[in-house]
Amino acid sequence: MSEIVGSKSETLSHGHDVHKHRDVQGAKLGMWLFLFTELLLFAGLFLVYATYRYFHPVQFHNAGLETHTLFGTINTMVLLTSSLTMVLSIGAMQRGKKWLAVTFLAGTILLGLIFLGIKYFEWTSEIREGLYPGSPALLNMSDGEILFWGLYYTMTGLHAVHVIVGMIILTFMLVFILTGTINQNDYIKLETAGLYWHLIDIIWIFLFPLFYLIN
Amino acid sequence: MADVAIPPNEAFANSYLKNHGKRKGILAWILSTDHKRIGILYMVSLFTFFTVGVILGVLMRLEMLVPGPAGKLFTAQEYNALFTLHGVIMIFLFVIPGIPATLGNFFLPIQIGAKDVAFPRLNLLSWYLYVTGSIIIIVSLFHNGLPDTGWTFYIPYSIRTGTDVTMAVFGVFILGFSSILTGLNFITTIHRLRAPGMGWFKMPLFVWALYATAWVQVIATPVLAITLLLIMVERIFSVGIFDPAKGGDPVLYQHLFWIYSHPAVYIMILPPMGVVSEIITTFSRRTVFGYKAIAISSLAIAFIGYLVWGHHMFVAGMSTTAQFVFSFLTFLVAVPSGIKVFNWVATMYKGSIDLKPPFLFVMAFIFLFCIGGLTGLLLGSVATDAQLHATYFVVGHFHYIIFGGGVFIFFGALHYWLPKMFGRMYSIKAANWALAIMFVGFNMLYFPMLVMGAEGMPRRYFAYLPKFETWQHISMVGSWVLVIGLIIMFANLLHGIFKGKVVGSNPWGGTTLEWTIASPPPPPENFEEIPVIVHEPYYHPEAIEVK
Amino acid sequence: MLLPGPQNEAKAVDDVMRFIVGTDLILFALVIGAMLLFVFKYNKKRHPKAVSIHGNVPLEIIWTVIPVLLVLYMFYIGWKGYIQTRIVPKNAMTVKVTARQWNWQFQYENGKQADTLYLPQGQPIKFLMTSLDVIHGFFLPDFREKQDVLPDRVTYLVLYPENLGNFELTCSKYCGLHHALMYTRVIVEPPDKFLAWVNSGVKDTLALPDSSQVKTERAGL
Amino acid sequence: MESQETNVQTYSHDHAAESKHAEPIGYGTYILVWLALIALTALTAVVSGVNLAAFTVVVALVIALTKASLVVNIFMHIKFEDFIFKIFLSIAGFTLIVIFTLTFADVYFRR
Repeated sequence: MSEIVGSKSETLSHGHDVHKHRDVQGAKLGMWLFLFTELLLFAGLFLVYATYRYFHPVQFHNAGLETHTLFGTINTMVLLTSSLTMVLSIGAMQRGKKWLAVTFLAGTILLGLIFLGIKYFEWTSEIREGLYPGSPALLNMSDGEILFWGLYYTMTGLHAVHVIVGMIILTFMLVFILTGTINQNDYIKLETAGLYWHLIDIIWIFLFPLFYLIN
Repeated sequence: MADVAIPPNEAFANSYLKNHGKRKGILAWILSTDHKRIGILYMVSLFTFFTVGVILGVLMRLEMLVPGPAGKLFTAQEYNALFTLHGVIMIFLFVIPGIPATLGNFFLPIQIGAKDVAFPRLNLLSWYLYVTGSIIIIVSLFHNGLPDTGWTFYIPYSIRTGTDVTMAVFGVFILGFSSILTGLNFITTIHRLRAPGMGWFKMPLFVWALYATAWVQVIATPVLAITLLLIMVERIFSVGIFDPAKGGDPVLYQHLFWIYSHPAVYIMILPPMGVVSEIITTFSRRTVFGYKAIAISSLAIAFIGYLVWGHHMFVAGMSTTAQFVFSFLTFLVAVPSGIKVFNWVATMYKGSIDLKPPFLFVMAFIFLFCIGGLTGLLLGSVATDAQLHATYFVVGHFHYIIFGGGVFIFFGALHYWLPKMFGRMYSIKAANWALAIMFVGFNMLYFPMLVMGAEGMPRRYFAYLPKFETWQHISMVGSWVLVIGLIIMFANLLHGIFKGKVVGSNPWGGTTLEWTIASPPPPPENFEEIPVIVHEPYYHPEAIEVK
Repeated sequence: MLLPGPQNEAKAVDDVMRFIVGTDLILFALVIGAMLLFVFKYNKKRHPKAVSIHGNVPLEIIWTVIPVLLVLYMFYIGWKGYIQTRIVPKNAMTVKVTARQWNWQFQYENGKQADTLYLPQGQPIKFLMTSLDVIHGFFLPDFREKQDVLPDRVTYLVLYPENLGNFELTCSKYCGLHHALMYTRVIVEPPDKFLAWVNSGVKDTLALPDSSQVKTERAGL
Repeated sequence: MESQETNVQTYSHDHAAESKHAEPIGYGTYILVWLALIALTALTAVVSGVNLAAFTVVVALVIALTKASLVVNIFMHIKFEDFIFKIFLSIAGFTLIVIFTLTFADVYFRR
C-alpha cells in the first residue's frame, strides 16, 4: 500500500515542470534507492525461505512437487514479455512515437492482467486441493510442508500485490502520455515507472525456481 | 565567512514563518513543501510524542515505589503495556525520526547551499506517513487492549497475546516507510544539490552524518517492514512462518528484527554525532581536528553497525559460531565511535572556548556517551553479556547512549539552531540551569540501573526483590529531577521562540552556510543567489592556521 | 558492584568484567580529564586566539591502533571466559528444565520432579531446557549464567555449584503477565542430603556420576 | 520546482548525462535480450527435470542471476548509466550478501 503512494509521488514530484533541464539523474537515483528498499523487503522473505529450506530440505522438495510448474513457466514468460513491451514503450516515447508508446504500455498492463489471471487459476486449484494456510489437509502435514506453503502464499501474494501496484502506476502513466504530460522531451516518469515494473519482474525471476522448480 | 548583516526586522518580514502563498493558517503549514516548514511540523509532532513517552517513563519508575507484587500503583498488565508503549513511542515515534526529520530537514539543504531537498513533495508525504503511522499506533491503544509485547514484538508471544498487536505493528510498518522516504530524499539531495565548489570533503560534518544515517534508513528499514508484515500475516492468516508449533523459528525472527533494529541505533546516534562536530568547532573558534577521520568514521559506523546485530541474541540460542563472529564484529564497531570522541576532545585543544549552552550540552553528551559506550563493551563480550543481558544494565546502557547521548544533543542542537530558526534567543541562564538539573537527574535515574543490572535485576519486571529497593527509589527520584529539568528547558525554549530577544544572523560565530543567511531564513529558497564554496566548512578566519 | 560467585565460571566472568571495567575507568578518566582540562585551559578568557590544528596523522594512527588492540584483547578474554561455560563435563548430571507461563519445572534423571531446583554441591550439572509456550530466560544471577528457553527446541546450560547456599533463579526474557513472578530458588546441598531428597518418593534411585575420571567434551545434543 | 532547474544548471556533468539520453537503444537489442530471457526460462524449466542432486538449486540460481543481470543491465539501463548507479547497486548487493552470510553463520552451525 505504501508502495503506491511512495512511487507515485516519486514520479509526481517532478510534475508541472516544463523546463528543459530537469534533474533526470536525481529522479532516477531516488527511484533506484526506492527499488533497493523493495529488494531488501523481499530479501527478508528470501532469507526466511533459505533458512527453512535448510532446516527441512526433504519436505520442501516434496511440497515443491505439488506446485504447478507449467503455470509458473508460462507466467514467467508473460512477465518477461511485459518487461519487453515496457522498454519498447519507453523507446517509442524517446523517438516521439506517442501512439506506439501507448500501444506498448497498454500491452504491458494487459500482460500484467494475464499474469494475475493465471495466478488466480493456480491459487484456486491449490485451494481446491486443500492446500491453503490453516487448512485441515495442510495441518496434517509436516512442519516443513506447512512452512513451504506458508511461504508460497506469502511471497507470491506479496509479489502479486506489487504487480497490482505496478499496473496502477502504469495506468497513470498511460493517462499522462495521453494528456501529453509525458512527451518526447520529458519521459522521466515513464522511465522510473518502468524501473519499478522491471523490479517486479526480477523478483519473480527468483521466486520461479524456488517454488516451481524443486523437482 | 563574515557575519552578513541582515537587519532583523527585514528578516522577520521576509521569513519562512510568514505565509507567502495563497494558503492561510494551518493549511499553509500542513500543505507546504518548504523543507523548513516540514522540519517544524516534524518538530511539533515529535515533541508531542516525546512528552507522552516521558510521562509513561515516569509512571514506570513510580511503579517501583514498593517492591513486591502487592500494593502496586498499576497491575502487571498495565505495567507491561506501559513499557511497551514507552518503548514504541520513544523509539519509533521520537528518536528514529529524531534529528534527521526535524533539524536535518531544516538545515541539510541550507548547509549544502540548496534551495530545498531533491523531492519536496515526497518530503511532505513522509510527514503524512509519520502522522498516519502514529495515529494508527495511538488508535491501537483504545482498541482491544494495550499492546503488551515490549517494543521488540518477540514471537511467539506477539502472535499469541490477545491484545491488539496487529494494529500497533501496522502503525510501525507505516512509520518505516516514512523513514525510508526521508532517507532516500536526503541521499539524492546530497548527491545532486550541493552548491558549486562543495566537494564531498567540503561538506559540513552534520551533512556527512545525515548521509550515513540516510543509507542505514534506506538499507535497513525494509527488513523491519517485512518482519512486521510477517507478524501481521501470522496473526491474521496463521501461515506458520513464525509459529513454533508449525515449525517457525523464534530465533530467525530475532535475526530479522535486529537486522533492522541494531542499525536503527545508528540512525539514532549518528545525527547527534554530526551535531556535536558542528557545535564543538563553532564554540572552540577553530577548525575541527581530523575532519576526514570524523567524516569517514561516520560511514564506517554505519557500515560496521550493519554487521553486529547478533549481539542482541548472544543467549537467544544462536550457534557458537555466530556468537563468535558477532562478538568480534561488535568490538570493532567500538573503534570508530572512540575515534570520534578523541577527535572532538582534540578539537577543544588550543581553541578559544566559549561556554555557551550548546557547548555545555556537548560536554554533558561526551560524559554520558562515554559511560554508554564503555558499558557497551561489557555487553559486547559474550562472557559478561551472559550475565548482563536482559537486565537493568542493558536498560541503563541503552538510555546512556540514546537519551544521554542522542537526545541530550537533540536538545543541544535546539539551543544551537533556535536563534537561526526563529531569529530570537532564549535565556542563557535558564538554559544552563535546566541542563545542570537534567544532568543530575539523568545520572540519578540511570546509574542505579547499571548497578542493579550487574546485581541481577531483570528488566520488564513490575515487581522486584526487596534488596533493590534503595536503588529503585534513587532511580525514581532521579526521574522527577530529570522531568523538572525538562520542564524548565522547554519553557525556556518556548519563551525564546515567542518572546526572546531578537538576534542577528550569526549570534554564535558559526562558519557553515546557514549562518550566512537571515534569521529566520527567507522562504522558500533560502539563498538569494546560490553560494559558491571556497573554504573548508570550519574555516575560522581569526584563528591561527597550522598546517 | 560484583557479587561473590558460587562457582568457578563465575570467577572467570568476573575476571573479564574486572578487566573491562578497569580499562573503562581509565579511558573514561582520560577522555573526561582531557576535556575538562582543555575547557579550563583554553577558555576564551585565558586563550582568546584559537589555533586551527587540522589533524595529526601519527596521533590519529596511535589512537586508532591502541583501541583496536585493546578491544581485540577484550574480545579474546571474553570469548575464552564464555566458551569454558559451554563445555559439558562427561560426568555432568542432567536436569531437564521445562518452562511455561509462569513457572519452572525440573526433572531429575530418576524421574523426580520439583519446582525448586535442588542441586548437589561439587557436581557438574547439565540443564536441558525447553519451553511449552513462549520464550523464557533461564537466569542464575549468582552464577553469571543465562540462556533463553525456546519452544520446540532444546537449549543447554552447564553449572558447577561449588558452594552451598540458596540462590535466585529468575526469568529474564519477557513472557507476559506474570513474567516478574516467574521466580524460584536454587538450593545447593551436600551430596548425601541431596541424594536423600532426590530418591524420596520415586521408584528409581539416582546415584551421582563417578567424578574420579573427569574428561570434558562438547554437549552432544 | 524552478529551484531545481537552476541548481542543476550548476552541474556540468548533467548535460553530458542528458546528451547520452538523446541516443535511444535500438528495438532490436531489446528483442534479442527478451529472446535470451525466454530461452533461459525454458532452459531452467528443462534442467529442473534432470536430477542434479545438490546442484539443482545452484544451477537454478545461476540461471536466475543471469536473467536478472540481463534485465538490470539492458532493460533497466544500468549498463549505460553513470558510475554512481553501479556503486549504489553494489551497496545493495553487498547488503544482501551480509544479511545472508551472517544469518547463516547462525543457521548453518546450529544443531
